[in-house]
Amino acid sequence: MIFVFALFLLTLLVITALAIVHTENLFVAVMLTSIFSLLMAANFFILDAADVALTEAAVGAGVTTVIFLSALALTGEREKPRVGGRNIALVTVGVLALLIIYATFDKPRLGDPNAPVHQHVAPWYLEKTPEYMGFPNVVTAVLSSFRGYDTLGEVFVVFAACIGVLFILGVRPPRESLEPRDESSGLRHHLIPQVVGRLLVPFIVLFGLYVQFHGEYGPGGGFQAGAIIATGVILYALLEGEAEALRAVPRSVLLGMVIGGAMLFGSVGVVCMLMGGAFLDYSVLAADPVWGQQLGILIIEAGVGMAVCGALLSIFHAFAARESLS
Amino acid sequence: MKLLELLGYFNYWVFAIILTVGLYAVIRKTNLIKKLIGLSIFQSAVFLMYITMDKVEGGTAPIIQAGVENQIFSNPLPQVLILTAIVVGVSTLALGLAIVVRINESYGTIEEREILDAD
Amino acid sequence: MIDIGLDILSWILLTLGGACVLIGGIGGLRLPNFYTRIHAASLTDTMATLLIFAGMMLQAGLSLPTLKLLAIMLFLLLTGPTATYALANAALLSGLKPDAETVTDNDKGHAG
Amino acid sequence: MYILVSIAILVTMVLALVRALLGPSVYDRVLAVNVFGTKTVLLLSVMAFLNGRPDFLDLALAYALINMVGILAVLVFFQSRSSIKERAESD
Repeated sequence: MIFVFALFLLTLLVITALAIVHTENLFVAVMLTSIFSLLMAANFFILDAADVALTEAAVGAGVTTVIFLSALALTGEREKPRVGGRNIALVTVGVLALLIIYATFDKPRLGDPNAPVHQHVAPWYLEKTPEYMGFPNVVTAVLSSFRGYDTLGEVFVVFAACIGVLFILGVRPPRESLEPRDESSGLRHHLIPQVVGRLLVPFIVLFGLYVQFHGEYGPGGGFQAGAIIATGVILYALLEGEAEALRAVPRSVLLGMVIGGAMLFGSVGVVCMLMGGAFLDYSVLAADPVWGQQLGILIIEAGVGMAVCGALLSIFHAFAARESLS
Repeated sequence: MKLLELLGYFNYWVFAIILTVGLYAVIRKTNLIKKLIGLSIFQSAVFLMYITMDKVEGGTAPIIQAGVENQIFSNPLPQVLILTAIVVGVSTLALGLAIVVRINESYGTIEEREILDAD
Repeated sequence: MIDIGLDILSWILLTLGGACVLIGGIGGLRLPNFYTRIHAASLTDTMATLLIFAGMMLQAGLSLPTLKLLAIMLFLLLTGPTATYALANAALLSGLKPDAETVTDNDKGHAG
Repeated sequence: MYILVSIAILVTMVLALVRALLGPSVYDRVLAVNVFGTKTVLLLSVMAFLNGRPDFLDLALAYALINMVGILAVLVFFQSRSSIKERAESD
């Protein structure tokens, strides 16, 4: 039965994607993108990827929409139609789609237990996680320990992207004549969203912390937690105005979180080397290897959470600051 | 039976269609933000393909339940790759949007044609 | 005996909830203008949330999932009407008149 | 029984999607997104029970908490746009 639901949701996904490309109003496209993200999360959930669905939920529902809307506010939302060239593009894309669909017939069918993906390292991960780590979430184990190098790399990509945004949007705009707009008060005049939103902010942050520290036992981990906490602070910024949010969590703290998180991750690896193990081999961190693994994973997940939260918030503030200038 | 076997490929077809829809937006639309939206659709298609590969029939998410014997778990590895890719995706998207915003400040437009004309 | 009674009760609640969801969806699609649509969508949302979550809580019994369900229900009941209010308010302030037949993207309602 | 509810929710998702595609005003689309978000929360909760793993309710909880942020962001967007307009008109 769930299989039928999946077919249904996937069809909706295709319709939404077509509509996003078809519409000429960018605001509408952004709204449809958030529907697309919701559908994507539901699909991930049906395909047994609870952690991924949680990530999509944490990122897609809040942060993506907010960043897109900030960019739209800074540019414009009408897209100019383009004349000509349509048929060539359609033919190219159509041929490519048919080629890919033809190629998929060589792939193993959905859910085939004998597919090559399931034969290689995955059974080993599933078997060894309880023994080596002593906790049930295999995804977290693979993420932070078995494939820790990957995650370290990804954290540094987030770090680099954040630095890039800060560099690009950090320079003053060319038209200096405009005064900074009087401190935009957010939604201060809307009493009901204000009250309910204020009530929600602590719960969102609390839930983020739960996801952070419960990640070894249920779906969750540093990436999701960072995004959720960032969303909580963004909600605060929307309600009280951006300046107020910066007063609560200043830029320096955010930058410190980005840098500190990435450094924390790296330094755990170095400490592992100093204590006689390999880079990011946490077993040596404590007398009992299982405890060592758990300690290492706890620390690096905290590092990931800090880095992601700091990076997303820095990006948000960079866009928002631009908005109040232009 | 034959039909059901074919439907086992449905996820991949959806992947193909979404991928090419995203690609169409990237190559055909001249608005830079629309291009970025297309790029993120393209990216989502890739996510969908990876997650499709992780599914095992009769399986459940790879979080081992205490006291339940002989459970089948889906593959954790693609999930790890995509989980990080989603967060990286949104930060790189922000980078792209930042560049678009700067282009708009310098050229006063985000239409590819007009930018090329202005140069 | 009590188990069967609870089961039947939760089924009734779930079915009613499903019906509410459906009615809201149809109303959101079929009604003529924005304010009637927001009316249909938000009221049924609240009712459906209550019914469906109550039904699921009866099925789950006293456990951690029930607590989570309760939390989800409370947050939905808080945020749903708030979002609706905020949206309707924004539409009204931007000059979308309640008696207007329809307003398209390019009309005044859009310009805000 | 969960299946019946899921089907109702899925059908409503389609109706909301149709509303999002038809518009006609932007507010209708935002409303559709909101309805879609609520329906996703319901669907995920029901699905967690249908799958027999109610420990995955975290996901629905995340959506229940975060969904409003998107809608409020849209409001701030409208608000800032209209204030820009006012300033442009008063100049």
